[in-house]
Amino acid sequence: MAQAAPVIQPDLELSYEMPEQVTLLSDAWRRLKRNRLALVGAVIIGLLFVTALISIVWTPYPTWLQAVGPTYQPPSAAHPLGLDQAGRDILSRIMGGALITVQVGVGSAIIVSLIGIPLGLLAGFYRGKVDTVISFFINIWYGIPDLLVALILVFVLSDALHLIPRGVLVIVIAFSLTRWMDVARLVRGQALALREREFVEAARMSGARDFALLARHILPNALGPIIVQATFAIPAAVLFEAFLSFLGLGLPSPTPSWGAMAADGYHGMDFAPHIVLAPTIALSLTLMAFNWVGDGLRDAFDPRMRR
Amino acid sequence: MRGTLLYIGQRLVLIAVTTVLVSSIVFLLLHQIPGNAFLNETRQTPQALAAELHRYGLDLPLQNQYVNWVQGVLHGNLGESLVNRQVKITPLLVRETSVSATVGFFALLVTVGLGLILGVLAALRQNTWVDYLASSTAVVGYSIPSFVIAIFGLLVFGHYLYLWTQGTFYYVPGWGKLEQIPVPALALGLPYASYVARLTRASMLETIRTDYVRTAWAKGLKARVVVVRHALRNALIPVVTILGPLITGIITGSVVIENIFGIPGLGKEFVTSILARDYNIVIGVFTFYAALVGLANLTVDVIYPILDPRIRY
Amino acid sequence: MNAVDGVSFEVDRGEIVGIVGESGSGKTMTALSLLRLIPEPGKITSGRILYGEKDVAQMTDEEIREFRGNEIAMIFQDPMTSLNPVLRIGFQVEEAMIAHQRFTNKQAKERVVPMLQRVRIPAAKDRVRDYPHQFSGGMRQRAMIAMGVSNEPSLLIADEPTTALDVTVQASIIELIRDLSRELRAAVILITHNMALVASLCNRVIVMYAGRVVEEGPTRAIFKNPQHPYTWSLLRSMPRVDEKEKERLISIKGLPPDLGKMPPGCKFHPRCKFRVDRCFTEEPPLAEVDPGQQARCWVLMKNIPDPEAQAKT
Amino acid sequence: MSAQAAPTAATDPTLKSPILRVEDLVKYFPTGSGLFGRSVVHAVDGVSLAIQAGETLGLVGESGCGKSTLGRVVVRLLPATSGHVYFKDTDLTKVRGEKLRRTRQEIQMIFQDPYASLNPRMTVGDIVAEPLRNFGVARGRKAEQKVQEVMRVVGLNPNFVNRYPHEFSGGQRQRIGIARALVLNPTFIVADEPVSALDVSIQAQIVNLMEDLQEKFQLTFLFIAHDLSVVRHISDRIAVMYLGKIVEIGPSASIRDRPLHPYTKVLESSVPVPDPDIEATRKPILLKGEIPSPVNPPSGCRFHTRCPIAQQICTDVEPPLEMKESGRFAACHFAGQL
Repeated sequence: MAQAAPVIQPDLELSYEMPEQVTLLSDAWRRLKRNRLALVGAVIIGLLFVTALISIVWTPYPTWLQAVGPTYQPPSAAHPLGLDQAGRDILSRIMGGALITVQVGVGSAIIVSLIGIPLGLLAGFYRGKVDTVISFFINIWYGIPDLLVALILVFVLSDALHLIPRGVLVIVIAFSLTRWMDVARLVRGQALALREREFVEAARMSGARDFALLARHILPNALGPIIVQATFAIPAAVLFEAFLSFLGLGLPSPTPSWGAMAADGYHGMDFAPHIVLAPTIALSLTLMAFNWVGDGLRDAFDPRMRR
Repeated sequence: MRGTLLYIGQRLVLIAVTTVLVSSIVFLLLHQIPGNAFLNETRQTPQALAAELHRYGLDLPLQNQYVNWVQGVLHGNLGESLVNRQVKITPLLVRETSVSATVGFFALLVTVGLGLILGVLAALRQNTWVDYLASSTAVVGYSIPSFVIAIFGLLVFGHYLYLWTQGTFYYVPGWGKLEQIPVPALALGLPYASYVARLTRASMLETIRTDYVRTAWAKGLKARVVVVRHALRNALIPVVTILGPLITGIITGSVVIENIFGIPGLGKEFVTSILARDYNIVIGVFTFYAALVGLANLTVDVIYPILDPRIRY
Repeated sequence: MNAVDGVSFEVDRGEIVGIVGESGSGKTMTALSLLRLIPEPGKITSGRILYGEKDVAQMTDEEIREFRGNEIAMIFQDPMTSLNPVLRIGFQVEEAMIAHQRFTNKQAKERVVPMLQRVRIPAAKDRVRDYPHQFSGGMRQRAMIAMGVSNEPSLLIADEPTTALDVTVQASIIELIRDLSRELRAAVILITHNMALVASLCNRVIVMYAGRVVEEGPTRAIFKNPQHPYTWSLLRSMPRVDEKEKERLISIKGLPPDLGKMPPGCKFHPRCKFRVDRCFTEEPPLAEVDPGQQARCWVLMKNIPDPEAQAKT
Repeated sequence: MSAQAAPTAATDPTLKSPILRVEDLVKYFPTGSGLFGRSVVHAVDGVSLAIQAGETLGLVGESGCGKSTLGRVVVRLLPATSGHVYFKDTDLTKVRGEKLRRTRQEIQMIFQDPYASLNPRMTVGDIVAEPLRNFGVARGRKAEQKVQEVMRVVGLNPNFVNRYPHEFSGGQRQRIGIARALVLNPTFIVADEPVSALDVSIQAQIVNLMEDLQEKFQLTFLFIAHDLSVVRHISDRIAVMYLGKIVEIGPSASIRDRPLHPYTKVLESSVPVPDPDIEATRKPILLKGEIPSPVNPPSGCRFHTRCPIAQQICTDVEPPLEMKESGRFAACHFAGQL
């Protein structure tokens, strides 16, 4: 073999057309757009946000103002959704409730992610003692009624200790303190699985430091499921607030929480059902919208789960 | 078999530890609160108050109170109500648990029964009107909170049904009669039934496309055998895994349902005693809930290997 | 899209025919269509599958059910996913026997162990009650084969039966298939990507590319005297374990075509080193080149002087 | 190092300039986190070998024999349980942290699964450029040029730098993986089953490419595969692994002509050849039983439970991997007798 070093003749495969360029995210977006239910959900969520924003500067009547007309008045031209047992304009209160819903939902999703993602990453990537501690919390929490703990937390933090005034903030905090485990568990599982994947090994071989491995390789690939989980945290938090307020343990009286409004109307249900109908329909629509978008996102990120 | 018993033993210990731990957190949280149920009573002499405090051990330092409480829990004694003096909490809660468990059981029946039937039907008749009907019901159903369903249930069964039938049929909220079970059980179970239906459908569609189902067809088995023995049996596995969280959800939901329907169970007691600041009962109810959730999860985990022989303890 | 286009071949009693091709060549689809097992939404749009006098494509559902596993049995590639994970091995074999009423339940039960012994599963008596996950890959494939031959079919289709297995296990599975086909006097269709396996087991070879048969003939002729450039290059692209001198492999440049974007003319022309102008526009027919040997090519290897030299440039 | 010491596979005297020496390498994995008693998988159990600069050593064995684990321990993707891996003069099992990271500039790896080994969220250009970026070798335009050059070398169209891995076929992805391994100009590359996930016609492309690259860049390969034909074709020397141990090492041609270890012989006899005339007479030696569990490997020679020529001594005494002929090592009491 006394030949000169061979000239490499690469098979450039230039004659083969590449398919049209698609990135994974744009592919997911395309799939999401084809999901009609998710689109309807997105429109409802859009309306909710717009309503919430408008309610900051304007509602037909102040949400707390009583006796703008006769109590229990059914829907009319002046008051499209009618008046409640204290003669408050229900439309205004639904609008105010939208703002609270958005605050509770989005706030909780953000805080849950902020706590859950780093802890999950640490536990899954480094394993060992960190993981043992975090997994211990996750496992314990898996076996208890977490929303009821959150309920007690709200009660203790605001009513009993007066640490945080009863309001959106305390609900978000109580919810997040008991629910970060969901996100942490998911991220931990993702990190555990991804760190064994060959492309992470390949990145290690490429000389990537731990931070680069986490930031460039593990987190971006876990992002899909994280977004889905965070999206589902929104309806969970909204439902939690409604649940608390319905029981009278949530937001205090004049606050236009949908849960509290349902509880208000519940006693006059047989003769003025509109009081209870408006908030419960608004609440159900909102939950549906978030769930649909969440499902749509899940299907979009994970085509395997697609129907 | 020995492995399984050992496993159950370990889990029971873990449940006991978790229960005490979580109740302890609640105990310590609630004991941070200044004041108690007694302070709200106006006509009380300082001497009488001191006597009462002493009787409940509330004059002791916190750590002593805690030790006493833990000892009590380990002996099954949760103390006495702070509001209704001299009422022993343990027997009270046991009684209430049986009420809650009845409703919960029927709700679970609705959840699993209805969910499975709808899910399987939808999968087998994929892309027909059966599928569309079942799927759209499910997709709406699982987003409606149980208390909303309860309110509508009350409106329909307690009010409109009364009007429509001139009072012949009328649903009376409360407890003690058989006909008082279905409406709350439905309200509690429907959202989760929708969830189970969706999961079953997806899982069924996945298993129908697996290699081993193809093998079953290739063997020349009858369609019914392929669907039930090969597809459904495997499709049930993921459904069983969510039963644990489902039961937790039903327990949480029962808190509000029992209040709406006036059912004298643990959930109603929970809310009443929080509002009345009867902390001993709150802690007690919580201890019960933690144990119930633990036991429910254990039951599911024990059923699991029967369905999936790959799992062994 | 046509995954398989205009494929015709016949298999005689007792014959072992190999269908070779790379992934996407349509070899598995061809095999599945013989039992009408094509996954949805695929379907057979035209053509006949004659089994004796009967046309499989025209059978009713009940007829095809009776036919599957009874007259034609199939063994799949991945023995892990092709066996139902939650049913015992013995039961899955038993079930195949009961399906066609050839055996009563009792007979079937008694035949399971001998059947497993026949496919050389050691300690078959103890292992009938095992689940698939307790079997090794090779043993699982034996169990699949036991299931396949339990009704003594006259045709056995083996779809990549050893691809998922180690080479020493592959050797024993191939021996087993050879012996069983002799004992049962059954025809075998072996579907594989491995040319060497075909050389060792088959009497006749069908080479598929892009959903078409490109060459067909007696094994010896195909290996010693391949006429289609694809067959010829494929044989020279595989390293041989008995290789004496290190020779550069002849690689086939580029990729097989996409189902959706078939090139015009001969489907192999974009990768072919011997193409002529006609290949670009006109698809050649499958024509006889030697008695019993057919090839789909305008050029044919016998018309090319010193192809090795030409291929290496 | 005394003059009398018998040569081991790690100190093979026929190798003039070994670049890598593996001595008594052991890798155990704990398994089953049961509360009572824990067992270990003996994945790699006392492996010694050496690789000559510029050669390809083929490592062949069946699934579960520990060949991939060995490859990963050698490049320190996994820590060793005990033993040494000397690369040039550094013991890779001892380095850690930043020093370990620096070794990646000289030692690279090509992975099995061209689908799993490329980050789906990164463009091909970023994937190939990542090693450059991590080591600060080249930035900006220079990095771009380097990436395009490497892509051309491995036969990829450099215009596709902005595409994502899923847009490529299996063979093309494997080329991307090779480009990433090459971009730092390493001297030693571990290739873990680089062609087993590919179609036959594509396998030849990649095998040819690797041969060309070796010649062009004077690379040393540890080529891990389960397919003896491919390993035979590409390797100068071959090591055969069974259940965590190397049973035979030697030049590829002499192993083909006369395998020393019974397992090698069995392996050789099991592989079919695409020639019906040879196949008509080839009689594979069929092994009895199943591969034992690496959790509980057999005593003595690990192959004795399935070996056609095993005797009592094989159960009792473990045969060492010793030099039977010049440059040929086998671990068998009855080497060459099957």
